[in-house]
Amino acid sequence: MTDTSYDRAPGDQSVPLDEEESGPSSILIYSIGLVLSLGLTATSFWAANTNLLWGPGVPLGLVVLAVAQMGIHLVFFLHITTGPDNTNNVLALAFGTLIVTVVVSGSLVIMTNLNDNLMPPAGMQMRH
Amino acid sequence: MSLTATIGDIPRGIPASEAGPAPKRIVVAYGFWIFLLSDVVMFSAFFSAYAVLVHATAGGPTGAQLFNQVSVAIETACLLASSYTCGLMSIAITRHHRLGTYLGAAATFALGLAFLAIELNEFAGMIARDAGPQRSSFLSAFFTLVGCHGLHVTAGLVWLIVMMAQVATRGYAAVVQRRLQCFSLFWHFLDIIWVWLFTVVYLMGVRP
Amino acid sequence: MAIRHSASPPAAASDAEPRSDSRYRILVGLLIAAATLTIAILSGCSEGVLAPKGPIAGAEREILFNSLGIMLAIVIPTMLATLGVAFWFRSSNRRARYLPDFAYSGRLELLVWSIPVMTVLLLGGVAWVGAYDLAPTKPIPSEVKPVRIQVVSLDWKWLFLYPDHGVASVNRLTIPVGTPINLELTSAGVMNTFWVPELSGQIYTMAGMTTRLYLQADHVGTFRGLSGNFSGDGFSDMHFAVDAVSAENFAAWIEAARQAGPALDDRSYADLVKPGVVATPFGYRSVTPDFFSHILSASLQPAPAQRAEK
Amino acid sequence: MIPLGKLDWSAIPFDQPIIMAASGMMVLGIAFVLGWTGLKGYWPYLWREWLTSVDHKRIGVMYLVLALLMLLRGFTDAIMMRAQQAVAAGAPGYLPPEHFDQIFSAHGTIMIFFVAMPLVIGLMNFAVPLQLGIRDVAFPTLNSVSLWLTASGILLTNMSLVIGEFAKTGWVAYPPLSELQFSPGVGVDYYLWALQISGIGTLLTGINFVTTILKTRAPGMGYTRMPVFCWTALASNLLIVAAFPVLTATLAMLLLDRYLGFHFFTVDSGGNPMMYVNLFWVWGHPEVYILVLPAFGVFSEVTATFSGKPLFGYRSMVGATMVICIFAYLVWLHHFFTMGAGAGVNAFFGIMSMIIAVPTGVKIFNWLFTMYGGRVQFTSPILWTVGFMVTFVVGGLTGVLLAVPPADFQLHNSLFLVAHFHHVIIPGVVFGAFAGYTYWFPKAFGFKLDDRWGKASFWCWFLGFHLAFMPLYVVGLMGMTRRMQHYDVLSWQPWLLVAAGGAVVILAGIFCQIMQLAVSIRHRERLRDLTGDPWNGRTLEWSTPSPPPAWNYPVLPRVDGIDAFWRAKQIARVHPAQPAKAREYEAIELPRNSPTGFVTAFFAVVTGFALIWHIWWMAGLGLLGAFVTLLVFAFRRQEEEEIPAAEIARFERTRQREAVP
Ligand code: HEA
Ligand code: HEA
Ligand code: CUA
Ligand SMILES: [Cu+2]
Repeated sequence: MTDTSYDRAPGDQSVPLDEEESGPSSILIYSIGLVLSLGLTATSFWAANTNLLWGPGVPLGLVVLAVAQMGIHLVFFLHITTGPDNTNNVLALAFGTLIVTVVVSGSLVIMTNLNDNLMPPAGMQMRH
Repeated sequence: MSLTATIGDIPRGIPASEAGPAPKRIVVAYGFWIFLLSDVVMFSAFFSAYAVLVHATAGGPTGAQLFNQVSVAIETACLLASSYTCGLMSIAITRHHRLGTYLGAAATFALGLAFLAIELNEFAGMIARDAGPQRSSFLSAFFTLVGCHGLHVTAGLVWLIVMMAQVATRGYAAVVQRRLQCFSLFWHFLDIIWVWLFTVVYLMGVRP
Repeated sequence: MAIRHSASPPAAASDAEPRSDSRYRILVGLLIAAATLTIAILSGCSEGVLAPKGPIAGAEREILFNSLGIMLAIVIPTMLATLGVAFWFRSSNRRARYLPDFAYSGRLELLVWSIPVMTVLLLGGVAWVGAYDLAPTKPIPSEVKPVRIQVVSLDWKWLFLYPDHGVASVNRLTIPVGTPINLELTSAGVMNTFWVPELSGQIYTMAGMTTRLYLQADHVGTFRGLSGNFSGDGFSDMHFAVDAVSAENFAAWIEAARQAGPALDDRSYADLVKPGVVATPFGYRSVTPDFFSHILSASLQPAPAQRAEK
Repeated sequence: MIPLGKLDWSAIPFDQPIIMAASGMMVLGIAFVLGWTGLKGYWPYLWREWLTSVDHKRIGVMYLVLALLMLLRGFTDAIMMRAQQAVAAGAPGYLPPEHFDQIFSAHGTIMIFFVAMPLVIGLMNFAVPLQLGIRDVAFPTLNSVSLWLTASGILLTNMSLVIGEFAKTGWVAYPPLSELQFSPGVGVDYYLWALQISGIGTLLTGINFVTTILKTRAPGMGYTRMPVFCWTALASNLLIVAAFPVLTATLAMLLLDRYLGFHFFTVDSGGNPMMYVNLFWVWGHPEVYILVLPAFGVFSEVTATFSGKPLFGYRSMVGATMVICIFAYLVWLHHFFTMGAGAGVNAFFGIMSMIIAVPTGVKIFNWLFTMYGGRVQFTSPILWTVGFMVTFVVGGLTGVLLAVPPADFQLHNSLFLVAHFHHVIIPGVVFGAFAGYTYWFPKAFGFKLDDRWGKASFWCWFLGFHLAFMPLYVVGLMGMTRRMQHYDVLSWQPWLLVAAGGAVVILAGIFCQIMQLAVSIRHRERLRDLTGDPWNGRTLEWSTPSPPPAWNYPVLPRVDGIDAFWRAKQIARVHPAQPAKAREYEAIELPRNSPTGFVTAFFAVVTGFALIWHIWWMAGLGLLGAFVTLLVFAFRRQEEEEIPAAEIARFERTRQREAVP
């Protein structure tokens, strides 16, 4: 009975462990990951400091870059794939992402709304 | 009337959900994966607090006045590189290559330590400038969020030492391998958290 | 008939069987009694939420009743069906049909999901419209010019400021009937909620922040106001009286208030802010129009040690 | 002189007779139990077989014992509150505010964290691995750590009775009231550390069970073949994993405020108390479904078993469970409609809350159709279930009323709200736990509980519940808010007297339960169950002997449909006389018992206590101790012990002889 009928463990490298030639190709994967994420990081730092971009769009751009970077880490370092043997791992990840999104965006919406509504009268002219 | 009468060899090709209990290696890694997800949720609460309080500077300094992008860039580079060396360590472990394991661990440890040193230095500098966590809600949230990540890195370093002691005393026993696998998940995960940290705190924070 | 055999009750259960009928009658009786009680309460109550004395509380009660009605239409049949089915299909009733394989029915499935969905659709509509219509910040449409009052919750008493009249009072809120009252609320320390059940729902009071609430009394009378959010040892005594008086009497009250009591300034406020209960309401003869925003600013927050030494 | 931080003799409330009497009783009780077990020479046995046990069944039983003890404590608090409010009309009553405030805070905290949580976690521990057809949870030692960390939280909370004080802030501990500025005493610190420590235990349980259910089911048990109780356990544990970290973070922020002068929720330096309220309910709302979902699972098992029918609409049931699981996370604002959010936000969260009524209603209807066409045996588990169904729908109804924002403006924080949540928690969680307790008791101990006392208890509870809580709706509508130590509206008093009477009737119900246990132990031979299947059960746990051996199953069962055991019984009936073949058993590896959990928890208590009293050196020692314990665990060599095949074969032989009298 081999592993193949089970879901893969999170973090398992994409090449089966017991095959001898796993070394070089794994190193390659990690290296690709490193290069890509260094590139994305550099882009983020550049985008935050440059004047070439339209200012108000930059935060959104930074978030997109962070999402991309997270993807790189998941794929190249944590070896998460969309393969059928990864279903459970991906589902758990999706659940976590959903919860985090709900907590962060929900809190922000609620708190911004409350803060706006409860601003002392002195602050009112500023906004309306 | 016994259920077990029907037991036989599990036929090939049945869906993973019916294959019976997974091997320990998979169970442990999956359990740790769930733990990491819970940790992410905890960080999300700190991120929310930071995002809500980022403008509550109470007349104190703002992020733009405090953050030093160069040192953040160096920190980021350290952490990314340590993720890479941690990956190399994993490869050495799968091949039961002792020297490679130790070298990978040493590099990871050194880079992690460098990261921590820079972070602590930054914290100390801020506190010296009367920009400590008691100064304003913004700074409370900043120190808690970044400090929580720093604590995780510290825990990771201690864990790494313990793991190397285990490799030294017990070699590549199955249980040691499982724990090393969890460690590398943990370390890569810290990197992901850091990505969000430098994006949300440092890069967005320096913008007006 | 293996299946039939398998379902016969185990020995222990059977000795209790004969009595379950009478038990069930007790249960039904109880429920009927509970229902009667509820109706008696709903119709007979002469104070609180169910006896509104103003448009806001009145609308809130209406929404309460409507929602209750919508839900009872489905909940009561559910309860009766539960009791009926459980009773009829008791194992000692040999007249009941045994359907050991009845475990799925697409039609029932659809019904089971759609009944509550329909109810929630209706109720959701009520909630949506109601939330907008009765939003505490929404002014009450009226010919009469609203009276502005500012409310501060302190440990453990209420301070009411009349910025347009230059007076203030503690633990007694006097308002003219038929006039929308425009409240701005804050707290000098911990959170409380401002609540006058006969006039309107609750709203939190929080230090450094201002919440808003509109209410109006349509009848002359004295109503009970209190705090809904626990605020410490003196919480139970944090109630106040709302005097709804005619417009003339209100003007007279303002006049009288201007003659009596001390002035509210930083010094007398510092006295007032000390934790404690105020047994008899009293008034301040004068107060500056911006005193409320003064309280909102951090400078007047209670000093850290104050609670400790009380 | 050893430095002891803020701790000195004034921490013990010698001047308060009621507290001193209560704590004296508690200390005496503990001393008595310890002394008696010591005299009888039970300690080694208890230590070896229970305290260090990593067997999920024993851990489950210990959770239930903890919960039942804390029910008594929580109930004492409840009776005291009911008595106070019954007499305090225009009078100060017998409990001064400082004491009354601690009581409702302790009652809420204990009931939610140390009664309801251990009840459902205990039942899940006992039943889930058996139902999944496996030998233990995914991480048995971790499971023991979880148990003992919960016990640490319980111990700290109860210590506050004797040494110092408990929080006087309500179980939600809203700042700024809970900040140092307004609550300088140690009460809030007891609350915070007790919850932090037990919260970590709960989180570990969540991780453990999610992994167990997703990764270690018996061969053939696909997702659509899991018993519904396992599904609800999965949903509940997913919610734990998703919600408890938020609580940990929130309480950590309050701790930082209190200990290090941070400004998360203070009224000065930009702090924002509303952020606490927001984050607290991000956890708090899912929490109530964490509690009630496993109870729904119990009711599903009980209805199907005692109706002699499969559960109606299995897929609907699973779907409804998962819908509740997700929507539980989208409604939290309904706890603070009155904080001043805009109409759109209020309306959105109100409607989301109502949507939960849909899957809950589906569940109720499915139980109804399960009984339809069945042979319903009125044993006490089904009484608890039917009692739950008719009562819970009303509690749910008042919940939905609260979800209508304009209605909530009038009902928030009134006794109407208090009535609502007791109306869902007691028939839901508490009745569910009692149903599960009666249902699985014979599996755990090999004999059934006396049904007559069980029924008597049910009727007392049912009647007492309505008497105790229906009046609260009335006084709530009359304008009485919660947490009132006294009041001067005399027309409230009759209702509160009725409520106090109801609490006494509940007390009679509790008495019946204690009698039930005592009587059943005395007559255990008559109530003995040798078949392992006293109720003609449907799921795998009934295929094991009662009580099951440490390894649960000599050979893992092979599952080919839902209600696996029921099917097997039917097949066996159609093809009878398949004599049990002499079977080759294989040796089984079981995890060894380990003191790790107990010792870690000991150090957790030391650390928590030290931090509460600002005894920094002791806190350091405690942390060090916990760390060393983990190291010792990490380096131990032998993790498992082997049960030889011969022993298993011997066990199975005796069992078969006994089962066929
Ligand atoms: C799980 C939750 C739970 C449970 C079960 C209960 C049960 C009860 N509660 Fe309470 N209650 C809360 C959760 C709960 N409560 C919370 C969260 C609050 C809010 C706190 C706050 O304000 O901050 C509250 C507040 C609260 C108040 C305060 C109201 C106010 O604010 O003014 C009152 C007043 O009387 C009250 C009464 C009762 C009573 C009479 C019971 C009774 O039903 C008591 C029931 C008794 C038991 C449940 C013990 C039973 C059984 C055994 C011991 C079994 C032994 C048997 C064997 C060995 C088999 N509760
Ligand atoms: C086990 C615990 C539990 C459960 C299951 C629930 C279930 C629900 N609760 Fe409750 N709730 C609490 C425990 C629980 N609650 C506690 C402890 C508090 C107060 C905490 C504190 O402040 O101290 C609280 C407070 C609370 C509030 C806050 C009120 C306030 O503070 O002002 C609200 C508001 O929306 C609410 C709503 C609901 C709703 C909509 C449900 C729904 O899930 C109910 C769904 C069920 C039904 C509706 C019945 C069955 C359905 C049918 C028969 C179908 C048809 C019916 C319809 C379509 C209506 N609850
Ligand atoms: Cu709280 Cu505004
Ligand atoms: Cu809720």
